[in-house]
Amino acid sequence: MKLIQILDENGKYKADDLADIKEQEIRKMYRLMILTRLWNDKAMSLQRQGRLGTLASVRGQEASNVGMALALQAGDWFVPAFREYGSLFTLGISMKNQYRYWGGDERGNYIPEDKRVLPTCITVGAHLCHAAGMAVAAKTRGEKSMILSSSGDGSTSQGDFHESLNLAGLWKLPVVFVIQNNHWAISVPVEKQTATKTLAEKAAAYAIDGLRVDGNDVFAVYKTVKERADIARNEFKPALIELVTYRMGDHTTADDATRYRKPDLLKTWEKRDPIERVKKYLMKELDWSEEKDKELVEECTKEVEQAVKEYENSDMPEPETMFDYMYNEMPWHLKEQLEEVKELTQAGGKK
Amino acid sequence: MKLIQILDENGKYKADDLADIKEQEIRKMYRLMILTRLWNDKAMSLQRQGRLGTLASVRGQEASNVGMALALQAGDWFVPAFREYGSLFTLGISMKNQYRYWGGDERGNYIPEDKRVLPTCITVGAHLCHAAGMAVAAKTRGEKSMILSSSGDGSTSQGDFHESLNLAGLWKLPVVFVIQNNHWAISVPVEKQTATKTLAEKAAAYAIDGLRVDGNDVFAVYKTVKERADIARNEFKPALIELVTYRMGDHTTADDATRYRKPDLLKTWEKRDPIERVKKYLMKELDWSEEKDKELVEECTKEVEQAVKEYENSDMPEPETMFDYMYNEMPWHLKEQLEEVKELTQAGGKK
Amino acid sequence: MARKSMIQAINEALHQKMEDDETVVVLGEDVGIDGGVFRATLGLIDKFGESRVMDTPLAESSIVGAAIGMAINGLKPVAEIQFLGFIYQGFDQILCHAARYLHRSQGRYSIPMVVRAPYGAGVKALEHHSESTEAHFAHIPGLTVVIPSTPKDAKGLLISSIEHPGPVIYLEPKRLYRYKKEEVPEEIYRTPIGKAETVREGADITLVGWGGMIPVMQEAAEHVDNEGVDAEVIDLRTILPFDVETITKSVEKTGRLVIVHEAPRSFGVGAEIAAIVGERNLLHLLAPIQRVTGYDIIPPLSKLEDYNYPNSERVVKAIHKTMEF
Amino acid sequence: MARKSMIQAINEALHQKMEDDETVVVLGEDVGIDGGVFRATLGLIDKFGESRVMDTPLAESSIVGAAIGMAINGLKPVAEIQFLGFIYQGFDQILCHAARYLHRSQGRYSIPMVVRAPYGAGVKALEHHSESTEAHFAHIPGLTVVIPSTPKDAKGLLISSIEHPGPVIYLEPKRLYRYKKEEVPEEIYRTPIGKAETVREGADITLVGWGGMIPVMQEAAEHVDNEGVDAEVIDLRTILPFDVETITKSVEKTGRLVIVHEAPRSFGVGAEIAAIVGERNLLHLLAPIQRVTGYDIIPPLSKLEDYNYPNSERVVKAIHKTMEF
Ligand SMILES: Cc1ncc(C[n+]2csc(CCOP(=O)(O)OP(=O)(O)O)c2C)c(N)n1
Ligand SMILES: Cc1ncc(C[n+]2csc(CCOP(=O)(O)OP(=O)(O)O)c2C)c(N)n1
Ligand SMILES: [Mg+2]
Ligand SMILES: [Mg+2]
Repeated sequence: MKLIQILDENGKYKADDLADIKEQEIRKMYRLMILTRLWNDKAMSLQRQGRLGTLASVRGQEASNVGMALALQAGDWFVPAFREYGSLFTLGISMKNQYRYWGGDERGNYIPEDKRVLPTCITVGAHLCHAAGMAVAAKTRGEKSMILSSSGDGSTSQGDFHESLNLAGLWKLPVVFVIQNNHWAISVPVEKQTATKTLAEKAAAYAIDGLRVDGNDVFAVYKTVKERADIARNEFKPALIELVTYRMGDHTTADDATRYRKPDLLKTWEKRDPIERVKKYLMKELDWSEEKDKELVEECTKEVEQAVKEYENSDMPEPETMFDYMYNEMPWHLKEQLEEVKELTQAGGKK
Repeated sequence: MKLIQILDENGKYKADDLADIKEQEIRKMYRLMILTRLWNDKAMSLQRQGRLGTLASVRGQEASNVGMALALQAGDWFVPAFREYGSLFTLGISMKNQYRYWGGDERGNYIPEDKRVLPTCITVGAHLCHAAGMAVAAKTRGEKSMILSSSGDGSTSQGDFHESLNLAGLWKLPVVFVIQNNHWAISVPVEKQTATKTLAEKAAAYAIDGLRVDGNDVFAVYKTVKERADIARNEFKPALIELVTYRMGDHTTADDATRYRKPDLLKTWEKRDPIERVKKYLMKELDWSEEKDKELVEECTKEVEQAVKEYENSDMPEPETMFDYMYNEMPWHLKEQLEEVKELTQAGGKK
Repeated sequence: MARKSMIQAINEALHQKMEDDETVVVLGEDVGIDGGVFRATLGLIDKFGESRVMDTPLAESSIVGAAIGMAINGLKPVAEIQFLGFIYQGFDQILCHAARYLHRSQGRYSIPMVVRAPYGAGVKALEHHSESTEAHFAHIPGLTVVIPSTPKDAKGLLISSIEHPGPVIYLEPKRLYRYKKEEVPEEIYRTPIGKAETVREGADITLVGWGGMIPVMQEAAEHVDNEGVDAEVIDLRTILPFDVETITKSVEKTGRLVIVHEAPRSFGVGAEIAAIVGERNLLHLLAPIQRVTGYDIIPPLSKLEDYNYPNSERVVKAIHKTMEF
Repeated sequence: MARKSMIQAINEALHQKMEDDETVVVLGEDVGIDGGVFRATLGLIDKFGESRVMDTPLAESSIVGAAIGMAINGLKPVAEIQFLGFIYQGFDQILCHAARYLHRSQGRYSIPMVVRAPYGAGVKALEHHSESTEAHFAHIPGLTVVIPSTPKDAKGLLISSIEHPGPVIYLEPKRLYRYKKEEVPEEIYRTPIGKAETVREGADITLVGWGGMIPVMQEAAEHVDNEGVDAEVIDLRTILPFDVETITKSVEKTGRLVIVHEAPRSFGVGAEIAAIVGERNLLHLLAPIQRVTGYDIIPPLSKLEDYNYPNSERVVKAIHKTMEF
């Protein structure tokens, strides 16, 4: 299957394909990718210092993250797995809250009322069913909106992937399933997930279109997802889009990829860095300079540091909040247990 | 996708394809299909009289049932769903025991030690995973054997279908997944299961071969399954085979298909009856006659009646047998409960 | 007011709520033209069309999972699982997602959905068609689990469940679907979730059960009444969160408790009731709490079904044992 | 004899049983070159190769389901579910198939398989990584459910589980994986399934728990020892079928019982123990049975994890309450 690409690793690009992406948008993409990487780097260092919990690094997948999210329109929904905080930032979810979430504070998962975004879903594949159901609702209402889900290569093995795509194909749902194929599911390479050469070709089993995109090319990601989002929204035609990218880090901070991954693989992919190639493009085409780049990085660093500060200054969640939102109205047994907790903590229980 | 056919509904056949099927085998197929239909007819009438429980009729699917089972070799395994008792008879599973099973007696599900057959599996799709796992075992041992599973068109929607086929494709397992596409899952037509035109094309998602066969043509079923069984056994190449057939009866005796099915559909398929066309072939090619046919039917009827007699003469299962085989060794709590039951039944508990 | 069977009452509740609230949709296997294998959804597709009455592919995980998505995006789905024994393909979606989105999103996403499923033995069906595994759902924080035992409650509780802001598992004792008819109010009404119903007052012993066990307990109560034992019969109606007050008050009065359920005994719902009554009412107890239940086995096929299903004889025996303690 | 952690003991059991019996195979996500995310399967692939140590696709239903098929066809699979919170995608395979083939086939097909899963809180992980839902498995007739609490038992119980002719759910308290080292015999040995272990004898009160709760209970027992209360501590080790005799004998001696588990309280394993002790030992009870448990909530993320996880302070409080009753 053809790999859709607009901008290659050397900054070469297909001008025709790029024509309808505005300069302003390109700058925005670049900025968001840098922001994401900086947030990520900072998170990794916080984690190492014990100031953050287990983290799934998004390094290497910034173009996929940012490109797909930017393709959305007001009214569309985003349904992420757990390696999409670049997308979340793109959609205006706060960096502070993501620190809180990965710092082990449920409150970080709160999504403001004005955002059509679901919280992080850890169970691999499960949220694809939710995306399909949300698309049913949108279609039932005749709403002009679509649902974009994102999940990893590993998710394509799950029964839920199959059931969701089958439903989408059958009911012609306004949903686009993006797979960030970062080549790994923890230590399992994608060749050990399935015998097909690509993940996109699995779309055939559901009579929906499958597309394969260079996931480190933010232009191609953006453009392809946007096109398919438009089609989903306007024509009720779902799609499966495989973004071919690479997990440059460990699976999470609890993992050590050197146990199972040859270092030369990393080198190949370093050359395909999603941020570098946009920088090359900017330099060549949009009057960019090292100086401007430095400024941008500094500006973004400040933003990240502000988020860290807010995160670290935010209060510890109260123990009682464990009971919040278990039910819309708290039943008697939780009330009783809440009283137990209050008694214990007032008596100076272990923090 | 091409539909593989050898013998059409008028008894016309492709002589080349038929060359390697022996006369004796053809007679056997015919006999088994008649036996299956007679068993089925008798079961339906027993059910109506309250002498049997809910039954899933196999009428119309005799060629699929018999053809696939005959394709197996000693050492191969058969993993059925619940609409394959024609296959079970073909493999030497007793007709009496099938009456017992559908009569609500667990003992009917017992499979003799010398048969490589699994008991009826009601959960749609689940047994496909078992078939895959059995194939792993066969391959691990380097055994020359393969696993044949059978399930309905409805099963292709299940996550377990996906996961099993993915495993088979990935690990190159000696397994053939047969789908008896009888066009219905209770009241849901196959067009409401999936958007693909065929079920066989779903094989593409797993990089395995998909084949589509006239499921009412016992020659084509037999030959195709046999070929793929040989390939699976010898080359570790799995396959998905869709047998296009038709459920001529209700879903089960608890169902009433007139609620959702147009009668003219049935008429079309009556003309494609799997038994009639073999009869035509026999008449034309193998010196068959109405008289011989009558004799055969009489002979088979006797066999069925003998099975009914044995079924109806067999003792009621003892209440204590509910506790049998829950564990390889009965734990204390079941022993205690068993004592309770004994006390109750000795005291003349409700039968 | 007309006399209706439980299945008719359920069907009526669905019709009325779909009319009343256009965000209510129904989905599941065979819920469309077939009207469901028990006819619970009969006539809905004619009235409300395919966009609100959805025959799904045969795939329970996505039936539950898609319903969750619908609930997030503004609908109130009522998903049918054809038999409780087939819900386990969708169990992850119930436990890890339906029950958790409200908390996971810190209040942003309520999941107003109902999963209906016929449960329990009594119709002499095939394997997996007779399961009574309410305990699995009761042990899922965030869920609400409801089981009616009469046509009237079936309607009222289903309406309450559909209007409930969170996920409700609504289990229908299939044995009672057509067991008896009773007067069922025509209009929309609510039977409160979380409230048990004392269906027979008594002074000597408390019987607690739900679903298909209610007629069995009532029969037993009548039986011992002739012997001068005055049994109180409580229909729990909601399993999670259950009405502890009605139970403990009754035990404070009677000092004796028999719990009846058709599910396997060990680690069943009866265990929690026994445990909590033991915690709260130890000094009131005049005898050990008894459990009359299905055995810790696979529900037998039809020939032995009745030997596993608790009957009034077994309940009477437990009452005797308790009274004689 | 060398000192080993629980994870080392588990790893050793796997190495030895795979050497000992060539039908033993291991499968699961990341069990190969990675050695499992907790290193339980470390080194197996080097020694036994890919045909016996299988990295599976990310698909729990087929991990369990394929293991069932392997068991039917002559292997003894040990399947790893990466965290107990992800087992629910394969729950149908466990409940409806692994636990039922023996009965369904009327004795023809035994399912000698083990499903291993790390369970419980204590490692400050993400959602679904801290669940303790043993009660769901305990309510499945046909299963055996085992939970070790020490390196020595972990090895002995895993060997017994692998040799067991039926399906075993073997839950590993991940918090204790590296909690302490102890002498673990080098050779293959069996710790009996179905037998609890009295890890501390005492006359005044019985504490029953399992897995991660054992150190908590021991700490509490030491604490009240200083106050003159002599607590007996029982490590249940097998949840299904559990060792009722050891518990009831102890309660007959002490007259008091506190059950400790980290799972949500309601409808948890503690309920069954309380119910059965209430049934059998009502007249021995000097005080109501207490349960010290996790709350009926979703296990909190790291910041609040410790507030849900029962600690010795909470156990001591329950002991005081029981003693003072
Ligand atoms: C159902 C389920 N099983 C297991 C896990 C544990 N786990 C977390 S991430 C992961 C690998 C996911 O791989 P992929 O889908 O490719 O996403 P990626 O991590 O590469 O972004 C696994 C096995 C899980 N989260 N959910
Ligand atoms: C997991 C599961 N869900 C629901 C059912 C109830 N049910 C029994 S048969 C059936 C339809 C099966 O259709 P198909 O797979 O095409 O097989 P057929 O009945 O046509 O042979 C359904 C929904 C079931 N047995 N298993
Ligand atoms: Mg990946
Ligand atoms: Mg069918």
